[in-house]
Amino acid sequence: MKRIWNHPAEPQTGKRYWRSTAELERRSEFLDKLGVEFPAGDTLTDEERENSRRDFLKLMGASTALMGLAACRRPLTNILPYTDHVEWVVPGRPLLYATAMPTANGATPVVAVTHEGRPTHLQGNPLHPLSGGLDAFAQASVLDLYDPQRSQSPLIKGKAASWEQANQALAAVAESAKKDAGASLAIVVGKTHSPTLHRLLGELKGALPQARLFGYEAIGSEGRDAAQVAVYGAGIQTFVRFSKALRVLTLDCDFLGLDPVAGEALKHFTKQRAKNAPGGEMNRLYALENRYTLTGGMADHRKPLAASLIPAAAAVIAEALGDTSAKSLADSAPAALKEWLAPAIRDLIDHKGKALVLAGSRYGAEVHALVASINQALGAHGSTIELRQSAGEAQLGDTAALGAALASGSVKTLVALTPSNILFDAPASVTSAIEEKGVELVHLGHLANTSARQAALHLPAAHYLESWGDVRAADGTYSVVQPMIQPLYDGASALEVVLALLGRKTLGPVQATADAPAPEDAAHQAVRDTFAIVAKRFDEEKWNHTLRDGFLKGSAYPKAAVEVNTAVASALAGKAKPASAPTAEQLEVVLVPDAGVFDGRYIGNAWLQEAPDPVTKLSWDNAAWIGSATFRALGLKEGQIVKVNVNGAELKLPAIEAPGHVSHSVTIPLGYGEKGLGFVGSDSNNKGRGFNAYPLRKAAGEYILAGAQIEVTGEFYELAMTQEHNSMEGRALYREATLDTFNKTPDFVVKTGMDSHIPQNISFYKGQIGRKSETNPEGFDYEKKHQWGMTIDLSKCVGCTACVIACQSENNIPVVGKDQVRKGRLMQWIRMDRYFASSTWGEQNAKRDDVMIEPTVEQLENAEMVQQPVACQQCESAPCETVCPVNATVHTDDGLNAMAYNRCIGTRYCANNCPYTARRFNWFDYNKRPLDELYLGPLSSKDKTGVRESVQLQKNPNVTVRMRGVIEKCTYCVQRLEAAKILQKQKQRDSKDFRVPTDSVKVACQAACPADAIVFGDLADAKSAVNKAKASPRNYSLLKYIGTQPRTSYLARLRNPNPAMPGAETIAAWSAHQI
Amino acid sequence: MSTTLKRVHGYLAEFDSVKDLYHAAEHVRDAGYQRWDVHSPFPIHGMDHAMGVKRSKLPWFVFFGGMTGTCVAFVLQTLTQTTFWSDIGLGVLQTLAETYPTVVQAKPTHIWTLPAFFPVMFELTILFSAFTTLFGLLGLIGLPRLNHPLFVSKRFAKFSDDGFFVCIEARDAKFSQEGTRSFLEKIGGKNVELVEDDI
Amino acid sequence: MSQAAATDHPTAAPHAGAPRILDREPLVLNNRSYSWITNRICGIVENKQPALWWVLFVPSVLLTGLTVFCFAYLISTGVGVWGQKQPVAWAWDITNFVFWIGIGHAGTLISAILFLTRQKWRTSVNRAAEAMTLFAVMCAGLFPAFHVGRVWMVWFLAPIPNANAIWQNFKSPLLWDVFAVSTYFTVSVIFWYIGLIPDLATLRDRCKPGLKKVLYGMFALGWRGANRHWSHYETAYMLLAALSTPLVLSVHSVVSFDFATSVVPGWHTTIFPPYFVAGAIFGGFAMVLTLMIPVSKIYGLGDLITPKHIDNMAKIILLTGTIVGYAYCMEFFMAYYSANKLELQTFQLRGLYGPSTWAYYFMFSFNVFAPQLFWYRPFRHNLWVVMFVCMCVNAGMWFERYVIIATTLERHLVPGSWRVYEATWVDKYTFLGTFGFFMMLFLLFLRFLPVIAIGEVKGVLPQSNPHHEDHGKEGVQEEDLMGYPDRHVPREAVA
Amino acid sequence: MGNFFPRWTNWLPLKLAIGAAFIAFGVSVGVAYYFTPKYTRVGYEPTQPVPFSHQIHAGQLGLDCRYCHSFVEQSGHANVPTNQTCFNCHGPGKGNIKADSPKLELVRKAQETGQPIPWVKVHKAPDYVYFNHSAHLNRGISCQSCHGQINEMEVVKHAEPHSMGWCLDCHRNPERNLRPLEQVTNLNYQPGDLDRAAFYQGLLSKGVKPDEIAGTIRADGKASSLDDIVSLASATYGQQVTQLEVGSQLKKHWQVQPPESCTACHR
Repeated sequence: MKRIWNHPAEPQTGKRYWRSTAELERRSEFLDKLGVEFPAGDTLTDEERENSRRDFLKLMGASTALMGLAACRRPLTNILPYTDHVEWVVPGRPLLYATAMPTANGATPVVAVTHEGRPTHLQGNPLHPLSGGLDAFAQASVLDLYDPQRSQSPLIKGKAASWEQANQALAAVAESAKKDAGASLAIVVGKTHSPTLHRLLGELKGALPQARLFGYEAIGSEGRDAAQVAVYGAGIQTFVRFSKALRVLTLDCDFLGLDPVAGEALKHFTKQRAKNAPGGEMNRLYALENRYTLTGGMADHRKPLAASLIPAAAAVIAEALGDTSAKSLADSAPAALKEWLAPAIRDLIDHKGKALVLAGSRYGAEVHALVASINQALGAHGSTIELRQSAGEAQLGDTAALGAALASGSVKTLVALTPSNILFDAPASVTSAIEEKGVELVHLGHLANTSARQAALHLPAAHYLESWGDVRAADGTYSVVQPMIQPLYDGASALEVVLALLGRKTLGPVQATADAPAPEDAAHQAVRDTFAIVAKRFDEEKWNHTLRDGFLKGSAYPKAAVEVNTAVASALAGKAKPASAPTAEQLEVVLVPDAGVFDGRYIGNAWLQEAPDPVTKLSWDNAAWIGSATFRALGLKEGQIVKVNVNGAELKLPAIEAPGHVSHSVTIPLGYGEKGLGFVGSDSNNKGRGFNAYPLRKAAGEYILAGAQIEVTGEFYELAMTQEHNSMEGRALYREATLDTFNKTPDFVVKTGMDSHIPQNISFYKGQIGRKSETNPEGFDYEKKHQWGMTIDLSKCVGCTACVIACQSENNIPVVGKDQVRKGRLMQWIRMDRYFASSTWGEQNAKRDDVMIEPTVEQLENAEMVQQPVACQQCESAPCETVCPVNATVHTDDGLNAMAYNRCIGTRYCANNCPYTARRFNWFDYNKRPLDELYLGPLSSKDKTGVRESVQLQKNPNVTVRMRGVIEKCTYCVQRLEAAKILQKQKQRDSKDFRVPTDSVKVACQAACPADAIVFGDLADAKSAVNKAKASPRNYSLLKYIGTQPRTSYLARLRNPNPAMPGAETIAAWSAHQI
Repeated sequence: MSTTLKRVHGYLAEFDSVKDLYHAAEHVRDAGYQRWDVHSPFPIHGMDHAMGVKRSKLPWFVFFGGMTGTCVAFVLQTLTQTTFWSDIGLGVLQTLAETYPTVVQAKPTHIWTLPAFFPVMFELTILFSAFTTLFGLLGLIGLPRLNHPLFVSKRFAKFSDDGFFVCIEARDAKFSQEGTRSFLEKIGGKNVELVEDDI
Repeated sequence: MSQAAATDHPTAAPHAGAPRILDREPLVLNNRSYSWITNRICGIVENKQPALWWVLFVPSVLLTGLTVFCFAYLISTGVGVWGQKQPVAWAWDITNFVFWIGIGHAGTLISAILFLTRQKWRTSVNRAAEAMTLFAVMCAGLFPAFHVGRVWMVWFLAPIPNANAIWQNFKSPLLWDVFAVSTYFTVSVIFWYIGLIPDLATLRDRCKPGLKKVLYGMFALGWRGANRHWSHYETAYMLLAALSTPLVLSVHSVVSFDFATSVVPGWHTTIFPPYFVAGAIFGGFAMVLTLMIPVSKIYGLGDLITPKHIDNMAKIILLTGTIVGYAYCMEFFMAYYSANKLELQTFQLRGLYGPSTWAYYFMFSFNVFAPQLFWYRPFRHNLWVVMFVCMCVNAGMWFERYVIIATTLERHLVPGSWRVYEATWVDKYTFLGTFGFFMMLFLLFLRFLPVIAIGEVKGVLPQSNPHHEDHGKEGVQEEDLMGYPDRHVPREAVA
Repeated sequence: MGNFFPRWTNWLPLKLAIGAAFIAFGVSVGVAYYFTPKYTRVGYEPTQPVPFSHQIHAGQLGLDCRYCHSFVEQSGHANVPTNQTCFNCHGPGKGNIKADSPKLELVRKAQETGQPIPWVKVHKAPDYVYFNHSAHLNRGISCQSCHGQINEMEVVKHAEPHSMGWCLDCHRNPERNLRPLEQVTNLNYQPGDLDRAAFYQGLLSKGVKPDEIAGTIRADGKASSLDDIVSLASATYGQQVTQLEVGSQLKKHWQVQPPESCTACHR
């Protein structure tokens, strides 16, 4: 049966037998242009190069869309090979590059996974000295690259302009600056650790000696920075060694969450909290904070304390250690606080040299001075805190100086290279000065936000994955930031703008003439020049190694032999005024960064917006967190709008009840409320998402605002919470015990709940459970197959949601939008369950059969917060499987609960029958329809946000993008497992050695976890880490009595309370009483 | 009209009541007629006895129909969901049907997973039985037959309302044009009528 | 139009005289003749429909259109237009399915079980009840068919040989459901149709030549009431009754397996199959009464649908309602007695503390308390009270399924996933529309087919027994008079 | 009034039933034949934009498949060669073979403009199927097993159905297609051409015990040397090496256990 299909060659008129009209279009537009993006650039003419980049997104989108157009029996599909081969690229295999994400705290080392030139996923760089997973922001940053709302062309006074015009405008700025040696020019950068940027700023300063340089971050650490310079000296960097700290006390420093400290990776902290045999040391964490933070959740002892009293707490500790410089402050501390602190201080003193006190970066210099003095007294310097000397950093003025400079009127042009949205988030002193004095703002940014729209010149910023740069890590280790892809929208990096001001670069698309090749990239050259300085001389091999490894070996800052200047510290501390606790009339407002958008810079990132706040479980919005006592005293309901009056400013925003929050205190996350940023950033019709709390502060560094009044309105606001129920209702899902209990009864975990008295399951047959043996012939074959398994160590898990986002990135999980989150249709495969528990609940439940006991306000304020990530548990005896009528979910011989999307018809029965509620259903075509028009179905507009093609570029080609109507769930990243097995087959060839090397395959959540809480591997491999973890006495299965035999198990949390502390006996007591 | 050839179907006699019909039937039975029947708007209890009609064979058909259903369900399920046929050496069936036994909720693929198949076996048994009943009934009573000589008789239409009839067919060995008529009249039949049909 | 008031039912006493066994209450009042029955029942089909028929029919068609629209919206846009969420992946859809399928049990039950147990009073209600069954099953079938995410892929449920070498999972209760419901529908259609054949012949014989006669004639298959046919016919009918009885019990048992075989506390209960079957009978009978009382009044069928019928059915409702109430209490007791606190929590959340306790209270009062009125005989004979209780039961049974399905899922095993279900307008209108669909079909049935089994009703008239004049003869027992050929041996003859 | 229905209606139901049965049967057979990959895919032979002949290159000239499909052993995709690969022979300054042939017009144009040649895809797996070439090629499955006699095709055509059932068939019985690794790209391979002694020597040199090999040939087979094995195999399989012989040895000694679960291909 020979049938020759003659797909005719183009151009062709008349009827084409196998084609639809869409494909006709595809040939003329798509095929002509798509191909040129892939081949290496040097075969292209410049015009083509320009066109190709412009149309890249559009065309890629078209390609994906057309793949679905299988109207005919045999639709024409083309294979478009590279014309010239591209170095390293093997079509179909991901290519990994080491690079680094620059942050205010230094480099986050990452490995970018690229598929045919598209970065799709980020992982931590395991080679880097500070390696250890990624935080949620870094994990999600890859989506920013493809953000459809990214600023895509320069704006001149809010109007789109060409790059030529932008270059001219910039040249004019440089020109006029030259005339007065830069006196009219001010440059403001973010907190940066890029040696090249510092070097170039230095050069600029050399060229324009009058030019002024400032540093500005919307949420900065002015107090800490000032104190450090004063106490330690300029250029001295602290580096915290968690691995050496046995006693840690934090004064509202969320070092496990949103307030990272320069130091070792978190895993060095969490590592000391996981004990798998009785005995041995365990670190102990004391936390004082006004609201729950992830750090507070991990603490062994936590006291809710108004932020206004944190300085007093610091003073009390300092006083106990002999520093009486802030005596009046210490005296103002309430008695209860002193009582609570006394045993803790004793404990710290007992562990001199192994103790560490941290203070939140947003507290004033006096607090940090006190803490430096405390740490000095505790012998922390040199042991738990290393001091290192950095060099070559440009001197930057602070925000106050910036305000003053602007107000003086001498600045005519302000070049804003900071990642902050300066006209939106800066204090009024800065913004009004810019407006009043008519300062020309040159703005570089990712988003067309307020600053961009109002700037005289806005330049789209290049993402760090598409530009050259460099950055030092917290310990000074030097990394080169290398581009993975050409800038999608021709954006420029901060480096490039400075280079342009220096006249060394033209921004925008590469300008090359037909006869001359493209000029060497100036940014690339600048980084190489810096490298030559950092590495002492330029060595091509060393450079290549740096690019390959992601960092330059031995480039850390040298240790500094610094004497702590206690006199300055005392002087600073002495300035502190006595603290007063907030009252019902005089509340305090605490401004904090948001776990989703940080200071607002991630407002366009849908993953981060949708990932719930780890504490409040609020997504897509911010709200005022109010402690239970105050909340109830005010008679508030969830989502009720309150009017907060402070500092003469007023803000209306919804309130939510926050257990563990101190009374008379309101916490408001910053960063929300920006308008005009499209659906993700500003909701439908750009009406703004969340509420902007920046206007509440009058000066930079003002984060704790005393004397606030709160007024309850009758209005309500719809909030999207991903979790509605805070109590575990006594169900033994999460288990914990004190170290003491563990030492006495290491198997406490199996004595919790019903685990110890599960009736034997007498079945007609044994079934495919456990290891195959003579007595269990139906079991899993451990000899000839891999047997995958996972443990999650709750002692280590912080609850940061990095795993949630890593999973979303790896597995093409769609974003569903606020409305759908409200309706309970979150798609994230990992659900971070956050519960509040208190010992009294447990006891009450144990005594009564009644379960629904409303906790009292006091219980709520002192509740423990626990975090438990739950995804598909990969049950060996999975209830979801048996109920699927079409065999869409069955068990594999390597122990996976497989899910075949293309077989699923969507009865959702499996979702009902999953004891862990781990299955997600595609209620709508989330991947296809605009999220704000889901209910319009096929009538929705095709060109709206949410369907943007650019987002499709992020998709992992090895995972099916699910359509509506099918169930999906965690698969243990089966694509990685299969890839590892196939890789092994490539090595195995004609041998028997099928087993992948021990622990060589990592699943996305495991790779992301900064706390090393997730261990995954082959149970059939005796040497695997997961086998060791499962051997821990703390190992338990969720809902074991149901008999599902999960492959994922949890390691119970250990806590290390100080018996001398008040309330120590209640710590973790609730867990033992569970049912 | 009159030139058309007619075929005699038989004599149709009407009776007033169930009781009359019942006794008439007993008489016809006793007279030894074989090809005859009574027609009534509803089934009359005891009429089978009065007519000497044997019990219907339908239950036997239905039994075998039902068993077929059971077996179809058994084979369908064991073939596609278990290795039973391979285990008893008939793997070729499994190969032919390209079946794909899968493990769900640790349930084995051998024959002892059978209890899970009972519901479908039960349902198919009933389904096949019901179809056998329907088609068996139609087969046994020779319906559908929309055209029948009896429908020629105008009076006969009353059978579905309140008419009770006895019809002795001409095909009966004992049938005679005069004898049968008088016999019917003798046992109480009214309006005895010769039913004829066009050929 | 009313032919018989509730209290006016003179006892037929054809034979006065010597003391003898008590007469049974007649099943047809006022000594009606065969042709009166024929005329009365066929008249409904043959005469013009009363205005009320149109008043009901037009809105029914409109409501059907509403359901069609809602399903079209659902299929084109996604299941998300309904209110389901994690963890409540089933809510109104499956609630409506179980509700309708439960109603769909009464017809076959009346036809089959009452037939097997020789309850002759079934004859005047079985036809309508069977029709109601079919229409209810059709309404029920809509929900599982359309609730799936990819309707265009539902053929995956059919065991068809395919190039992918993949088959169904016969261990899934949902697949059992597919087989059970489709078998039930098919068998019910066969049962109903076989019962209709003689009556279609009656209509055929009364029709003037024309399209109607062609159609009735075709479907009557040429039935000519021959006893040799009746003989097989009755065997077939008996067989179908015998097949339908376990079937009807199995269908709701299988539906209950959807829940009972799961691991969800509140679903995983061994009491479910009998509990569901009793509930189905309960709800089904209520729906039969809800339909038959107005039909009887409107079409003047009071002599055929007598207070005795209504009384009998009310008693069954009382009985099954009490069984259902027992099941509700037993669930709580077992949850307590199991000493499994999780199980206990589930029921506490369902009935005492949870977010949807209102549904539980509706369910309990409608299903358990309302039928208790039927203990009092005058209430069973007051049609307003009967209608009121039946309405309560109809609603109560819907709430029962809602409680079992939605409120249980709202409080699943992991509290971190707890959420409360909220129905959307699409949920509500889809369900409302199915009532229109159901009513439309039922009204069309009234319009075109005999609402009461003509032949069967005639069969239970006293004069239909060839020995009915033997009444009062000494030694002749009532059973003998009921007449079964094998047992037809008059005592006197034996003596 | 006579019969309302004419007499011919008596036979109508039966005729309709028989007719319906025939139609149902016909439709089933038709669907089974015309709507399955055995028909819809096999034989698909689109005209390519460049009349590249596998018959000339892979057949006559004997180019190894991997010369052009260079990453097929490392990647899931069997890459279509870049234009540079074509120009290795046809390009100026290299082979310059048929430099002016009009058939190569598009190739030259592509090299000039950088626009790729839009080859028409012949073997297309649905996008939810993740087939991996390297996993098969490295483990003794030949190109020919799935793509047929490419070396004899002037224009590439679809030779096998590539349906899921077809895939599973081989995954259950891999011995029907396994061959020594060096024969994987030999499209003219016949098991009979193998030298039996060399084949078993190859296994022995990988450290496989003679007894194991003999045990695979026959359940009760014993052997202590290559000669024993060869004579045992000759006695069991005949003079010529057979596919079953090769396949079952390789399956056993390479531990070939093709996955049969969903996740092997669907993720």
